[in-house]
Amino acid sequence: MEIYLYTALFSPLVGSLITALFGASRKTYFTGILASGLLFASFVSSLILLTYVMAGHTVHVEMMTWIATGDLYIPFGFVVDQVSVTMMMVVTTVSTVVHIYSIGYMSHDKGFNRFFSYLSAFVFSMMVLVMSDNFLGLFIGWEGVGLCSWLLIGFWYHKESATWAANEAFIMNRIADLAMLIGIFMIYWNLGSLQYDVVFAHISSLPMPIITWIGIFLFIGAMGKSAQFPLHTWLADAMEGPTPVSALIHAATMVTAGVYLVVRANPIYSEIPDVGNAIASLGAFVAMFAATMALVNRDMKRIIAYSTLSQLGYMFVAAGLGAYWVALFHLMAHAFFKALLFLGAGNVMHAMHDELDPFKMGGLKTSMKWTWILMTLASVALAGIYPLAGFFSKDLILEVAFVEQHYILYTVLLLTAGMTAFYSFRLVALIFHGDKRHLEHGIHPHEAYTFMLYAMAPLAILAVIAGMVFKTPYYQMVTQLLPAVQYHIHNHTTFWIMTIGTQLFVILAIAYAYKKYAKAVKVDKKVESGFFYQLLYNQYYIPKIYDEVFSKPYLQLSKLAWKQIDLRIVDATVDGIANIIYQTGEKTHTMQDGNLSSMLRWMVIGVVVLLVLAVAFTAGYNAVNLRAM
Amino acid sequence: MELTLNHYLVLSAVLFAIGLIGVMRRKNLLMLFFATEILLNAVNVGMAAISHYRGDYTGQMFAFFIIAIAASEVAVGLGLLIVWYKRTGKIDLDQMTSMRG
Amino acid sequence: MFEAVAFYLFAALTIVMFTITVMTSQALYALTAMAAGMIFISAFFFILGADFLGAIQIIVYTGAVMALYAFGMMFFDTTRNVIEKRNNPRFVVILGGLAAVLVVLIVLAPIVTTDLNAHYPIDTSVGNSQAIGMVLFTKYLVPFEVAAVMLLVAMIAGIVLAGKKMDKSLTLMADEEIALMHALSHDTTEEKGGH
Amino acid sequence: MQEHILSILIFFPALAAMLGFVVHKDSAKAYGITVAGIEFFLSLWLWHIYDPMTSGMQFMEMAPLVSAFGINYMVGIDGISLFIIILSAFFTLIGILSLTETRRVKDLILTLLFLEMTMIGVFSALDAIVFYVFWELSLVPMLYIIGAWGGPLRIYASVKFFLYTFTGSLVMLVGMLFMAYFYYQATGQWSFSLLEWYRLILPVNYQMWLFAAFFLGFAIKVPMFPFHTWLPYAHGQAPTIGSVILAAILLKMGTYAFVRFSLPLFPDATVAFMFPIAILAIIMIIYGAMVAYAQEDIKQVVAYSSISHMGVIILGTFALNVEGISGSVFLMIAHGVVSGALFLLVGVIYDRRHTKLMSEFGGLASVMPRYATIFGIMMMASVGLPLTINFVGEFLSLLGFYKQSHSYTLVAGTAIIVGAIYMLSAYKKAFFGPVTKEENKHLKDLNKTELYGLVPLVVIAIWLGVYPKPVLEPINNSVEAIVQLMHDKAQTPEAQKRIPNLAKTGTMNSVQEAH
Repeated sequence: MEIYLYTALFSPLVGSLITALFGASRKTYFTGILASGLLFASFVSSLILLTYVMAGHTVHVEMMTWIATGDLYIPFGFVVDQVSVTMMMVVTTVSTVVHIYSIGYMSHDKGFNRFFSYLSAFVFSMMVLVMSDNFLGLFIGWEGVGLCSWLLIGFWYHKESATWAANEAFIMNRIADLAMLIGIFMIYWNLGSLQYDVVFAHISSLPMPIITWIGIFLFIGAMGKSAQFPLHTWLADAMEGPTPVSALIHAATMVTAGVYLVVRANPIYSEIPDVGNAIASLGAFVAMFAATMALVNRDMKRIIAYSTLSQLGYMFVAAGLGAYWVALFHLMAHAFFKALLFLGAGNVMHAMHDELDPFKMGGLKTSMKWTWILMTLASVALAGIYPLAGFFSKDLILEVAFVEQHYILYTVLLLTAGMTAFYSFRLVALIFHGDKRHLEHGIHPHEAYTFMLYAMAPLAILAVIAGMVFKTPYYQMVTQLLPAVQYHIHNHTTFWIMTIGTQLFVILAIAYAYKKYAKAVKVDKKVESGFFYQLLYNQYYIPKIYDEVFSKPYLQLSKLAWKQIDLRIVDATVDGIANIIYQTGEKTHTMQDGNLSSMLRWMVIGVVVLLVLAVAFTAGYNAVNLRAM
Repeated sequence: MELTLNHYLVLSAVLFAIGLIGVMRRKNLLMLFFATEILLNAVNVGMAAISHYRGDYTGQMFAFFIIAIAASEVAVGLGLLIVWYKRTGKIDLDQMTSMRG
Repeated sequence: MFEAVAFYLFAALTIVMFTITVMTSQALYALTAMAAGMIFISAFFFILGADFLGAIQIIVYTGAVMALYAFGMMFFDTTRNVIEKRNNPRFVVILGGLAAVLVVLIVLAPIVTTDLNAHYPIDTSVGNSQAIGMVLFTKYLVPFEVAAVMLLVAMIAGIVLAGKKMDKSLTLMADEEIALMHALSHDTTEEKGGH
Repeated sequence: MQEHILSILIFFPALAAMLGFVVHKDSAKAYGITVAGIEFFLSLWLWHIYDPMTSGMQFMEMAPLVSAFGINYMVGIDGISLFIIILSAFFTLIGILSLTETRRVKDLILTLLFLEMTMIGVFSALDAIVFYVFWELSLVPMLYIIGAWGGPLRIYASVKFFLYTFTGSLVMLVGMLFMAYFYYQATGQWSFSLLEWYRLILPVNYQMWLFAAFFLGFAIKVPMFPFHTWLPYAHGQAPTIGSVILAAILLKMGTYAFVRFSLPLFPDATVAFMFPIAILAIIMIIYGAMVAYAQEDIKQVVAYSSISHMGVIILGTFALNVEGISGSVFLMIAHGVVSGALFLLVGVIYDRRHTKLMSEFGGLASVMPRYATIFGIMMMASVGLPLTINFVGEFLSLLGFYKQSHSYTLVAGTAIIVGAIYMLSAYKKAFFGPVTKEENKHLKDLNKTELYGLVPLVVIAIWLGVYPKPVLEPINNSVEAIVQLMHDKAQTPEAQKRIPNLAKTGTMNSVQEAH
C-alpha cells in the first residue's frame, strides 16, 4: 500500500516540477495534460487507498528523519487513515477536475505552464497537509498551501489588486500561523512529541489550562486558513486569482484545512468543550455574518466567496459541538458543489470577458444552457434541497445544533440557510434569467469548451449523489476514528416538522429571489442608500478599518522607526559620540600651537593635575585603610 | 632645632616652583635654559637629602647622573640655540611655531 | 645648631638668587645670580655630607656649565634688556605656587610611611668620595659608562652644531671670502625665513 | 596532512594571496577561483573526515607562541564551527565566481583570500589571543573592500564600520586579559586556552563583568540593537561581494562567539542576562523588520532583514537548551546562505541598472523571469517557509526559547509576520505590477556567471530545508556538550534550573518510546 501512498503524495510534486521546467517557455498543452494526468494517478491511488481503508486498515509510513535535535524528533511521516483518506479523496477529485478544466480556462493565458506548475504544487502541499502524521508536517503543508495561494492569487502579477490581495492573504495567514506555531511549541514542551498518536494518547494527562491554551492556539491557526472572523477579509480579496484557483483553493480545499485541523485534533477538543462551544458560536456568527454580506454584493465571485465563508462557519459549528464526522462530511459535500459553482462562474466570466457584476448580465440561459444547468444544480445543492448533497450535510448540522440544545445557534443557522438560498438564487436569477443586459456592453456570450463541461460533470454528479449515497458508508468508515455520535431527533413529529419547515423556508427564499431578480431588475434607490445596505455592501467597513487601524499606522510607524528613531536617535547618538571626540580634537588642537612657552605651561598644568590626583588618591586610600583598621 | 628630611624637601619644592615659574615665564630661550637648570638643581637637593637621611648612596648617584645629563643638555642645547640664532637672528620662543598642530 | 643656621642661611640665599635668575630682565644678572645659586646649592651637599657631589656641583656647574653659558651669551646681544612678551603673569605664579604647595603637602604629610630599605647603605668608615667611587664603579658602572658616552656625544654634537664649516678657518681666509660667505649664509636664512 | 588540515585551511589562502601578487591581472580571477576552489574542496574533505559522533574538539593543533603567558597557537573544530568554516570557504568561492567588478580585480581577489584566512582563523581558534588576532584582522580586508570599491559614501561607511567594531573588540580584549588573569589567580598559571578556561568556575560577580565586556564586543559585531547602525551604511556602500561576505560570514562571528565564549564561560551571568538580551533580540526582530519595511532601497531591506534574523539567532542562543542553540547555530548557516544569496541577487540588478531604489523597478517578473524565480525562492527562504533552510533554524530557535518564556516567544514569533510583510512588499514593488520604466523593458535575464553563483545557493537552501540532518547532527552533538558543561558549571539555583541537565535523561520526555 505504501507505493500508492507515495504515488498519491508525490505525483503532483513531480507534475509541478516538470511543468516548472517549462515555466518560462512558450505555452504548451503538454504541461497541462501532464499535470492533469499525474493528478489523475494521484486520484486513482487515493481511491485504492480508500478501498483499503474502508476495509478497516490504515497505512502509516515514516519516510525519513526531518529535524532531530535534543529531544525533538520530527520525521517525514505520513498516515492514511479514515480522516485523511476522506480529505485525500476530496482534494484529488476536485483538483483533477480543476486541472482539466483549467486546460480550457487558461488556454489563452501567457502563463499557462506556470499556472499548472503552481496548481500542482498546491495539490502536493495540500496532500502533505492532510497526510502528515505529526503537527509540524501538517505545518509544512499549511505553509505550502499558503505559498501556493500567494502565487496563484497573484498569478496575474501585473495587476496591482491581485498582488495586493496575494500579500494580504499571505500575511494574514501568517498571523494565524504564529498562533499555530505557539500551539505546536506548547504541545512539544508538554508532551515531548509532535506525533499525532503520541499527542492524542497523552493529551488528557495534561492539566486543563494547558489543554485549553493548546486548543485555543491551534484554533487561531485554523481561523486564519479558514478565514474565520476577524481574519476573514483576505478570502474575498483572494478572488483576484484565476477562477479555477478560487474553485480549488478558496472553496474546496485550502480554506477547509482549518476544519480539518479541528477534526484531526478532535481528542484535544473533546477535552475542552468550552472552547468547542466558543468555536461553534464563532462559526455560527461567521455563517450569518458572511451570508449577510453576500446578500447585497455585486461581484459574482465575491458572492460565492462569502457563501464559502458562510459554509465554513457551518462546519465549525459542527466541529465545535463535537460532531466531527458531520463537519468533515459537510466539508466533503461542500467541496463538490462549491467547486462546481465556481467553475460555472468561470464559464460565465469567460463568456462575459471577465465581467463580474451580475447586474450587467442576464438571460444567459439561452446561450449557456449547460452552464446554467450546472450552476443551478450547484445552487440547489448549496441551498440544501432534498435529495442533493447539501440537504444531507447542512441540515445535519442544524440537527446537531438542535440535538445539542444550542437553540440560539440553531436559529442563527436556520436563518442563514434561508439567506444562503436567497443569495444563491439571486445570483442565478441575475445571470441566467431576465433581460440580456450584457448586450448593452457589446458582449456576445458563448458556451465554454465541451471538455470543460465534461470535466465539470463529475462534480455535478457528486453534488447530486454525495449526500444520498455516501452518507452511510462514510459514516461507517470515519467513525472508526472519530467519535461516533448519531444525531437523531427521537421525536418523529419534531423531526418532520423541522425537516419540512426548513425545506419550505428555503424554497420560499428561492422563490423570493426569483421573483425579485428573474424578470426585470428594479433598483430601489431608497434601500440602497440605507444604512444597512451600505454597511453590508462595504463589508461592515472592516477592510477599511483594518487599513486605517493596522496597515497605515504600521507603515507610518515603520517610517518613524527608520527616519526618526534609527537615523535621528540611534545613529545620531553614535555619530554624536564620534563627533564629541572629533570636536574635542578640533577644539584642543589649538593647544598644539607650536609655541614652546605655552606647551611648557600645559606641561606644568599637567604636573599640577597629577599632583592633585596623587594627593587625593593617597588621602582617599588612607581614609579607607584607616577605617578598615 | 633638628633639621629633618622635610626641611630639605620643602626647600627642594620651593626651588622647583621657582624653576617652574621661570620655565613658564621666560620667552627668551637662553633664560629658559637657566630656569631648567634651577629645576634640575632643585631635584638634586632633594636627592642628596634623601640619600643622607635614608643612609643610601642611590640618591647621590642619581644626583650625580643628573649633573652629567644637565651638562650634556647644556652643550647640545646651546649648540642648537646658536644654530637657530644664526638662522633667524632671534631666540624668542614665540617665534618658534613650526610645530604648530 | 650650626647646621640649622647654615641651612636657613643658604636656603634664603639660594631662593633669592634663583628668584633673581628667574625674574630679572638682564641676561648677565641672571647668569651671575644663577652661578651664585649653584654655589650655594653645593653648600647643602656639604652639609649633607655629600662632599663629592658638592665638589662636582661646583666644578661642573659653576665651572663648565656657566662657562658654556658665558660663551654662548657672547653670540647674543646681552647688553640689552631682554624684552619678553608676558601673558598672564599671575597665572604663572599661581600655577608655580600651586605646584610647590602640592609638593610640600606631599612631603610634609608623608602618607605612605613604610620604611624603605637602603640598597647601598652609607659606609661611615670611609670618606664620602671613596664610598662614592666604590658604588659608582661597581653597581653603577654601566650607567657611568653610558653617561660618559653620552657626554662625548653631547660634546661632539655641540661642536658640530655650533661650529659648522669647521673646515673653513677665518684666519686663513681673505676678507672678501668672509664677506661672501656671510652674504651667502644670510641669503639662505632669508629664504628659509620666507617659508 | 590530516592532522594539519586546519592550519592548511587557515594559511593556504593567505599564502596563495601573497603568491598572487606576481600573477598577471588578467588571470587573477582564474587564479582566485582555483585557490578558493581548492580551499572549498579542502573544507569539504574536512567535513568528510570529521567524526560527527564526537562532541569534542577535533583536528586540534598546538604550537607555543608566548609560553610565559600561556599563549599558544591552538586550533580545533567541533560541529558548531565546522559548517561555518565550510560556509566561509564556499562563499569566498561563490563570491569570486560571480564577481562582476571591473576595477582592480586582482587586488579585490587577493583581499578576499586574506579575508578568507581571517574568517577561517576566527572559527577554528581555540586560544583567546589567536581568536582575537584573527577577529581584528578580519576588519582590515573588509575595511579595504568597502573603502576601495564602495559607493559614494564609502569612506564614511568604512571608517564607521572599522571604528565601531574595533571599539567593541577592544573592550572584549580587556575582558580576555582579565579572564586570563583570573585564571592565573586561580591556578597559578597563565593560559589563554579556551578549553582550559572552560574548566574554570568563576565567582558570579566576576562573571557579570566579564560577560558584559565580552558582550559589547560580540553585540557590536552581530550587530545587536542599539549597536547596529554601522551595518546599513556598510551594506549600503559596500560592493556586492563585500555585502555578501559581510552578511554571510562576518556577522556570524558575533553569534558564534556568544556560543563559544559567553555561554560556556559564564553560565550564571548568561542566565542572569538572558531576559535583558532577549528583550534586545525581540527589539531587533520587530524593529529591524519595521525599518526594513520602510526602506526604499532594496539592498537596505536585505540589510535590515539581517538585523531582524540575527535577533532570532540571538534568541535561540539564549534559549540555553539544545533545541534552541542547535537551532541558532543552524540558523547562522541558513541566514548566511539566504542573505548571501539575496545580496548577490541585489548585486545582479544593480549591475544592470546602477540603482537599488525599488521605485526604479517594477514588473521585473515579466522581464527577468529566472531572476524573479530565484529571488522569489530566496525570499521565501528568508521568510522562513517550511522545507527551506531558514525554517529549521527559526523553528528550533523559537521552540527553544519557548521553554524559557512563553510570552517572549509569542512576541518574538511575530518575526514570521513582520518578516513576511517587508519581504513581500519589497518583492511586490520590485517584481510585480506593470513595467513602467523604459530602461527596464529590455533588461537581460541572469547570465551564466550569475547562475553559477546562485543555483548552488538555491540547491543548498532547499536541500538543507528538506534534509537538515547531515548538518544538524554534528551541531546537535557539540551543542549537547556545551549545554552539559554549562549545567555542570552553573552555581546559582536560577541557572541550574534554566539550563537543562542532559545527563539524567527521560525526565521531561515521558513518551520516549514513541521514537
